[in-house]
Amino acid sequence: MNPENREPLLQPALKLHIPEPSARPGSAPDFTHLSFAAAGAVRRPQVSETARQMQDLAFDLIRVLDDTGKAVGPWRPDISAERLKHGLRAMLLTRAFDERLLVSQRQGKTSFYMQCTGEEAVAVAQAAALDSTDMLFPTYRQQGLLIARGWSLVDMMCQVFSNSHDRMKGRQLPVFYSSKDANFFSISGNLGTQFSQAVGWAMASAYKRDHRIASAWIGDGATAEGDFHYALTSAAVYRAPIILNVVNNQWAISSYQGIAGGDEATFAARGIGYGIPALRVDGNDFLAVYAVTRWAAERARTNLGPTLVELVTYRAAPHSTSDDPSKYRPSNESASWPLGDPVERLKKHLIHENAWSEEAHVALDQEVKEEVRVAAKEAESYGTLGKGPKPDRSTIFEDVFKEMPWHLRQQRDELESEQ
Amino acid sequence: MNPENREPLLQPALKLHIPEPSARPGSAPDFTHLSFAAAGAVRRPQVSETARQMQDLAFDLIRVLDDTGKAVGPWRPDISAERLKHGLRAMLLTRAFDERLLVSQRQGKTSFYMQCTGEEAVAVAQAAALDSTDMLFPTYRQQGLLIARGWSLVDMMCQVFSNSHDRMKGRQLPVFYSSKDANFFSISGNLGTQFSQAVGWAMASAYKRDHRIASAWIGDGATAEGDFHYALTSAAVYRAPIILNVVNNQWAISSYQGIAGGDEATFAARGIGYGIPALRVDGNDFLAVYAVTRWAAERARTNLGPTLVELVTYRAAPHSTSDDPSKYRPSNESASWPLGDPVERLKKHLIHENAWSEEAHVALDQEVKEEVRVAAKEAESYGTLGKGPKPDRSTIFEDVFKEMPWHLRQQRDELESEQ
Amino acid sequence: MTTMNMAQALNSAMDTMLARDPNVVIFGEDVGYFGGVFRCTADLQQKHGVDRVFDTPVAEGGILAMAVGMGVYGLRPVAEIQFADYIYPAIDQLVSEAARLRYRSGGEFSAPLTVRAPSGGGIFGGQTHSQSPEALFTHVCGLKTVIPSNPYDAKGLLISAIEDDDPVVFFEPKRLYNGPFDGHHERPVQPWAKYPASEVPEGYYSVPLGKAAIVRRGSDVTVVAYGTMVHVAVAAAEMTGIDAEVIDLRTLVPLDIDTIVASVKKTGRCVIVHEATRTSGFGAELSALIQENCFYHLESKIERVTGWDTPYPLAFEWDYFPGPDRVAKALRRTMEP
Amino acid sequence: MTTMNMAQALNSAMDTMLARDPNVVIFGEDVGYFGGVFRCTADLQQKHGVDRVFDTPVAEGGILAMAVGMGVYGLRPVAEIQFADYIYPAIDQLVSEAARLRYRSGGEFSAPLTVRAPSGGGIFGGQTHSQSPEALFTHVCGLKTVIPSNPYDAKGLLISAIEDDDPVVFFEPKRLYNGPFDGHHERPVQPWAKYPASEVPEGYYSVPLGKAAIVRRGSDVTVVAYGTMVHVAVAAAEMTGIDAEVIDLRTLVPLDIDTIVASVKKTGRCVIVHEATRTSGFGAELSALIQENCFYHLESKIERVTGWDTPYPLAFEWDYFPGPDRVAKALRRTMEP
Ligand SMILES: Cc1ncc(C[n+]2csc(CCOP(=O)(O)OP(=O)(O)O)c2C)c(N)n1
Ligand SMILES: Cc1ncc(C[n+]2csc(CCOP(=O)(O)OP(=O)(O)O)c2C)c(N)n1
Ligand SMILES: [Mg+2]
Ligand SMILES: [Mg+2]
Repeated sequence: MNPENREPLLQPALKLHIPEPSARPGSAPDFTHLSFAAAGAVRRPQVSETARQMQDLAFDLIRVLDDTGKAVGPWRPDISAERLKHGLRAMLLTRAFDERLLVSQRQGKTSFYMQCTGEEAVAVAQAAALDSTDMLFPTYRQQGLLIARGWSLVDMMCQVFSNSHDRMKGRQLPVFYSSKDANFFSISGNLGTQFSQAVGWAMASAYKRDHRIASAWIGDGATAEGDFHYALTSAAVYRAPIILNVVNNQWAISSYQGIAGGDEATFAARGIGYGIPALRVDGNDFLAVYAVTRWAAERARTNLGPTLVELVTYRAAPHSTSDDPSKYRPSNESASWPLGDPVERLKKHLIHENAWSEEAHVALDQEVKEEVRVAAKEAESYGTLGKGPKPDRSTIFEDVFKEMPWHLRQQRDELESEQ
Repeated sequence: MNPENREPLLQPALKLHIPEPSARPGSAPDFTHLSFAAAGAVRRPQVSETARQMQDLAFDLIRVLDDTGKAVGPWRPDISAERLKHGLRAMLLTRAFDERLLVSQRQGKTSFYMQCTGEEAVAVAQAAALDSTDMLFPTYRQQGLLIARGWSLVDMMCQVFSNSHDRMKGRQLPVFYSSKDANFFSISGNLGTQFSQAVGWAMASAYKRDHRIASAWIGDGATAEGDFHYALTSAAVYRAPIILNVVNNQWAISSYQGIAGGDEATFAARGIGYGIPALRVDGNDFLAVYAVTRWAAERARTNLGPTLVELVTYRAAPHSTSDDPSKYRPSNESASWPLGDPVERLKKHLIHENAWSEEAHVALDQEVKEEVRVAAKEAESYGTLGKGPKPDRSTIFEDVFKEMPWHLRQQRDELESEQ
Repeated sequence: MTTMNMAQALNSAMDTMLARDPNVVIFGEDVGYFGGVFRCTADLQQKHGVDRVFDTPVAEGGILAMAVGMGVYGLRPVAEIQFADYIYPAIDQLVSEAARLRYRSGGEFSAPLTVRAPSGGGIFGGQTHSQSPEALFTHVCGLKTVIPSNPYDAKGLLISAIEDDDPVVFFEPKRLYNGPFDGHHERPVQPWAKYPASEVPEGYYSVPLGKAAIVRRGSDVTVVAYGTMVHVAVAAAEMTGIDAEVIDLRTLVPLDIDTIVASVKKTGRCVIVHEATRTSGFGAELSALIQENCFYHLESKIERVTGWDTPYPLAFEWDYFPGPDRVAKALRRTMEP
Repeated sequence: MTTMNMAQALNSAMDTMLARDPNVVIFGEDVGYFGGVFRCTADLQQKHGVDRVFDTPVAEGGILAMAVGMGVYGLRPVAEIQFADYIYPAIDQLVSEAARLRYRSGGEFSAPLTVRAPSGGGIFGGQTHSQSPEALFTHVCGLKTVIPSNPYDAKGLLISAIEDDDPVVFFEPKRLYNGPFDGHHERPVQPWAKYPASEVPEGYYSVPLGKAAIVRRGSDVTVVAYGTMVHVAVAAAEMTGIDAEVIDLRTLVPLDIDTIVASVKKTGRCVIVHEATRTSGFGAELSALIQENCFYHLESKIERVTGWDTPYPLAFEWDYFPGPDRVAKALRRTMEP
């Protein structure tokens, strides 16, 4: 051994640090760690600014709507009241859809459901900011993308009910939608995998001299997966035309965002080390989300490469119908979330702009609920889980391969012989 | 579809970017992209400074030795000439060891060898800065750690020769050393895996209220593996007592560091997104490497958590004996490396300090070569690959499990029956 | 003795080992404060401290890397992978590292970790919450693979796994957490409390790895099964009236070959049952071994009853699941000649 | 027709497909400018452009994720994993994504990628450059697994793999790149040029997936092999004088069961040979299938000759490798009764 190596200094012993959230059931919610500047306070760089020059933005929080509902500051987007009302409608529709299917789950019409309550602005404003031909690589919590793209609610419900009209033939877990026509990629049960795949898609689009860009989403928890790192590395190296969105809704099932590293740095800051421009945005501020997404899309579309966007929001609902958040967080934590509710905030803005009213809002709310009700009736007529029509069971053996090989044909016959 | 979604703007088509190194065979080496400040110019923060406050250091390059061999600036370490000479000796010994075993490989005494030429300061200065009880998780290019810790050259050579004295019983690829007694973790063929394991070890040390810290190494290329991300995430979350070293020697076999993302940001900058303090250091400057490692070790030992260190160096030799770098980089690129040779620079410093001389250097060089020669003679007497004594072949079935299960005993008997 | 379901028995195993050995630490996604999505680590953090039972980032590869490093230090880490379906990102650390460490270091280093993961279907989990990937791990030399079928075994085997000096992959058939399941999904769920195997000592005991159990003695045909399928096999035997000897493997590697061979030599017939997909499933290895060891004793061909070679389809769970009818058919076919 | 070794034939397959189909792109570690550590992509970047043949970060998971995304777009990505031993970090993208995409999306999306990886030992690669992990992939429904044994097949099968609409894992026995290898390691290496299978058309042709080849006709015993072991099996047959019929599987999934069954029904005896570790290797599946399909035709037990259930030990490569002596012994044992 090296004779010159010193004895360990007389120092206090090491100690393992396990992060803990600011509040647990029984204590008061505490969001004092989440500090942010006033709406309008954060600068808006040129899209051509380098990642190095704009590192500050990874630690700030871009906000457009102030407490009075006014849109302020350099990020205030150029968007018509009509389009905002369209967004408000899609958010309300998403919420009504979630509410209805939650009830369906309780009624046993499906085995499982996942809401996005409180996070509707993420999907809906981002859908509004993208072209309909852009390719989306979502998680299970961006049903708002499909709804904002005007996709058929009935079709979505048929998937949730695993019924005879389910295009996924009863195979997938409820809410794992897929729609090639809507440029909405098949949702995977395996967290994070879509994030890195999306970069491959974007590279292909660039390789083919296409104009379409990709947009991918991942949760705060899932950023810890290898795929997050693969995505950032390859997006940076090949300057892929993609928007990489981290939806930081504070929770990954029962683990708060500190378990994913969120107490040590923001998730947007992850971009810095790869030289990827990163923006951090108030995810419950429809206008801010829209503006940031437009900015990132412009970068992608003009060959400036990827942008990492952290959307700061709050998962107001349980993780899924299998979850009970009262076991791990204060039951009133959602109400204390300092960035409010995205629907309420956009409504307030439109009213502030004299483009909306309480009455119109109530009417719209009823309209979307009715739309959902009608859709649900139709979808239920095609069957619900374990009741009514369902796909043909011989489809079990289809689509494993493009052409069914002998061993699957044999197994299909075996099953068929069971009457 | 959303009726309000716009047509794609009339913009130039997307285009896929594939990074290219600054020079290929046939063209002149070009390191103009590697810009750095003068020795002594980079500030030295308190170990308690936050990651956020010291982001600038991830983009700078800490250097202590100036062109005249003088040690300058705030990072100038407090280290005796004796200890520096000890380091110089270990670097020379490492180089002599590499040279000798390269010849052995050409002579067929082993199937494979890997040199660390030009990178000796990384391992040797870091070994000097750590306590001998600290646990090392190296790659195949830190043989200097073992040599600096005074480990037996004969033992190392026996591993390379897969002979009867090989503690790894002829199982491992040459140079994949392992030494529990030297606190040097078993080298894996799978890139990156040790980096994340090291964090687990460090967490265990903290959990047990130990004083020992961990230090792990990874190459620029291997930073792209998921394990790099796992390591940074868990080190940040649990504030593990560890030094996470990225050895940026510019190449990963034939891929230059831009393929790993090095053109977009420094590798040190990866730390920023996890809230891990990051330092970037001239890896060929023994004093700078020593100083930076001491600083990081102090953080780890005082429960301040992990530090990410990027060591900027150059892989002067081929990747391994299976490689021919003239196929992918200018043959004189090594000579143009702006940060020089670590041995020459430390020698110059010691001469500048009047603690060393050309004659002493020549004598030392001969001394270490003789030491290597004697060791090689002894090691060869225990056998070389395919010649002379080797481990017993029934050992093939040992150590798969702690106790040999029936199926391995049966297979052992089967082999034994083959005469 | 207390009555425990399988989740409670597993919890008790970990509780016992945390109390016995300060080197035992337990971690995984949601296992800390919350106690795990299947409640297997409920209250352990509260009882033993946050640094002994804690949440991890959602990174299976990182979790097992951490476990390897801790094992190298000298701890006995017990890592949970939330669903067996999510073990794939961690396979490199298991196959290339945990399984190879002792060998490649000439015995100097090892990673005595235990990986727990709920596996199997029957809970409407769809293709990413229903998989039985055990066969993959049985192909990896250096790993032990364990699958319990009841609370008593679950606790005793998990304690053995934690104490074992080699890395152990421990799959928990999630359909069995609350009660035994014989595949008659149309019948009401029976709680474990009604079965003797739910009588579990509160303290320390162990069930050795590598030892199968004969859960039903018989002379007509040998049924080799593990996990949930043990209960299905017994149900099929009862249904058919065929006097089947049912072997519960408990450990897949190292396999209790003697018990299997003795039984097949006695019965001359064999049906292998598993829920995993058929091709290259562990049933293939069992079939090959039995054929090799009992060739002259076999009176009819060895049958495999398994999941189909497709993903586990949510709405067709019971068409997929190799239930008692399918096993019964195979038993009858085997008895035919 | 030109004379090609296997590396050249694979290169020619990619060259041909790059020229035929603008949607073909090729990438992996060191495959671009350098042309791959085994030279299989030599000159392809120079010929077809940097955006069609390029280097990737050292991240196997990232490489296959990229390939899945590109496949979804409509490209036909061909990804190289530098050694089969390094495919583990990418297994999640293969198993959970590429293999499942068509199924889970009801046929809407698919990932028609080809993963090439050199596998097998015999080159002093030690345990991390010698593995044959093919069995793992055969257990994953939705993946095709291909292993060629000679230059002609290699090119034709690789072209079929690239054109196939399903994900294909394509293992290249690295010991065969430069010449056939029958396990007689003490003899000088014979270049491919001396063998008819090195006669390879320069342009486009294909060898269908799922079709085995009978490389030696015989009536005494059937030997089922693939990759390097095909040559070993033939050598063993010659050594023993036993009139063995040697089947080269070429594709493991989907398997050419008809060719195997017809042969075993004819010979009544069977030896299965692979280099991979024995337990749960693909030989187990073959043994099970043959036993299930040919039970009444078998005159002696089916033998497996395989690598040991240990890592591949560098200094004992030839004690590990299942060479012609070991196969010959099994052939003789099989003929005994
Ligand atoms: C690879 C993998 N590991 C674990 C899980 C189990 N799981 C499902 S959701 C979830 C939490 C994800 O949290 P986050 O990424 O923050 O997304 P959120 O649910 O908050 O939208 C976990 C651990 C999984 N689906 N896939
Ligand atoms: C998981 C894995 N993938 C690929 C390889 C093959 N490989 C060996 S070394 C190497 C390059 C590594 O480069 P770097 O990390 O920069 O280290 P350096 O050799 O420069 O020290 C590659 C790709 C491997 N050993 N392991
Ligand atoms: Mg979340
Ligand atoms: Mg390197």
